[in-house]
Amino acid sequence: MTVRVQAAPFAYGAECEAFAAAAQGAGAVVTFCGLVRDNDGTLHGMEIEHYPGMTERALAKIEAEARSRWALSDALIVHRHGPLAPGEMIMMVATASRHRADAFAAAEFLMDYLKSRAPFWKKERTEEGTAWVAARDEDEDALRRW
Amino acid sequence: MTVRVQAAPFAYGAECEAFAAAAQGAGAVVTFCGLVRDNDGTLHGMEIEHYPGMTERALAKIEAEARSRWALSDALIVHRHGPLAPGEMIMMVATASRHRADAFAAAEFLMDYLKSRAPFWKKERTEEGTAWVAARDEDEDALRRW
Amino acid sequence: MKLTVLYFAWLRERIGLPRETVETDAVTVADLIAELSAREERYALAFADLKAVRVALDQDLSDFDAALDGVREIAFFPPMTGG
Amino acid sequence: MKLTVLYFAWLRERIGLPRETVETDAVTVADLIAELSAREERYALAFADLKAVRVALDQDLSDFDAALDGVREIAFFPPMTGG
Repeated sequence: MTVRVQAAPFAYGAECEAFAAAAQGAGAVVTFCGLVRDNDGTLHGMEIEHYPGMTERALAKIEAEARSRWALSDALIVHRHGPLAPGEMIMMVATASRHRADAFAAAEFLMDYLKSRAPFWKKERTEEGTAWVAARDEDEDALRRW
Repeated sequence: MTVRVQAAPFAYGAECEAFAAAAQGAGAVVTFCGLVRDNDGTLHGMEIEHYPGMTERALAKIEAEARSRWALSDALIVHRHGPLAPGEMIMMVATASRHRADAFAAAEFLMDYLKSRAPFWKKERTEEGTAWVAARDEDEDALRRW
Repeated sequence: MKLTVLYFAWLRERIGLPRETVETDAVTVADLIAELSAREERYALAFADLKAVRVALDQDLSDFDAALDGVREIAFFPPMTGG
Repeated sequence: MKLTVLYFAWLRERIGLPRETVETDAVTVADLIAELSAREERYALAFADLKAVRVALDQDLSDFDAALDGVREIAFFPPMTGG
């Protein structure tokens, strides 16, 4: 069970490989990775602000909640902050479980909570300047299914 | 959009990395990997039989169905056959989409159909001999949600 | 009509061969199963519980009522356990 | 009571600083917001639409009715957009 908040890029492939290798006996591994969309070339870059201290705390709580709801043998959350270029990876989650239904549900739960309950704020930079990304109603609605 | 059926092992990390790198602009990538569970050390190994020709055909159909239902920018299915040791990776799927809900739903759909509609049969080898794995009712039931 | 008949998993083991060519006038899959089952006990045993048998016609999943007209390859196997 | 007050994202930009120490007798989060808003227009502007503001007390999400008793760090920020 690992939570990492970092400015540095992470190696998605190496993370997936190491996570799956450590998950022997689990049967099912789900990994998710979120990338900076370039919005057809209009996005020049992104800056992610966060709340050091609370971020780690919030992610650890979300992860503990996932572990209490599903039989997970392992879980991983990696989230970056600072400047990011289009196409770069923002974050990833990984879950391992005996059965795929649990691994999928837990990964979706982690993502839904991460989106709306972890203190990160995205600011986009385009030709017209910079703008804070607005929270989407769908993301708040997504929490209600859990 | 790729479907591969092979006896050789695949490199999960490298596959995830390449898939995510090619998915720039997608925003969300989901990868799933199924491993041979060792069942607390009682499983000595597994043999996966398949129906060459029909397997590729069935997987391509399942993948095309997923693409028709969700806005996927890419999808990948890799499935092994032949002898496998405990802890080895059996198969993987990957999906890329603009939004995470589509990527997750499509990956789960691919898995559900792969389990019960692609011509693979697992035979387990334990101390007591070999036995064909029975299809699980839950796996058949899982198809009904789509 | 000449048909290539394939068997997989425990159906292959019970019948004792992975494939054979069958000369038949069977109209449906069910007719062919009856014909094979009448031929030898190992077929009758393999097809004893049809709830545990699936069929594909020319590599597409089908059912026991399906007509064999125009079919070249038929396969029998247990419920699939991939993934 | 001495409180460390943190601001993030556009609240930080609108107020013009990331953190400050505030000496206050506010009983609830709402009281503190009223006090800050009365102080200067930049605060009043930042807190004009409270539907767009979230609050955390000692790094746990909370709400405007919550009491400040025993709290050392309070943070104001817009709805989160992680992931």
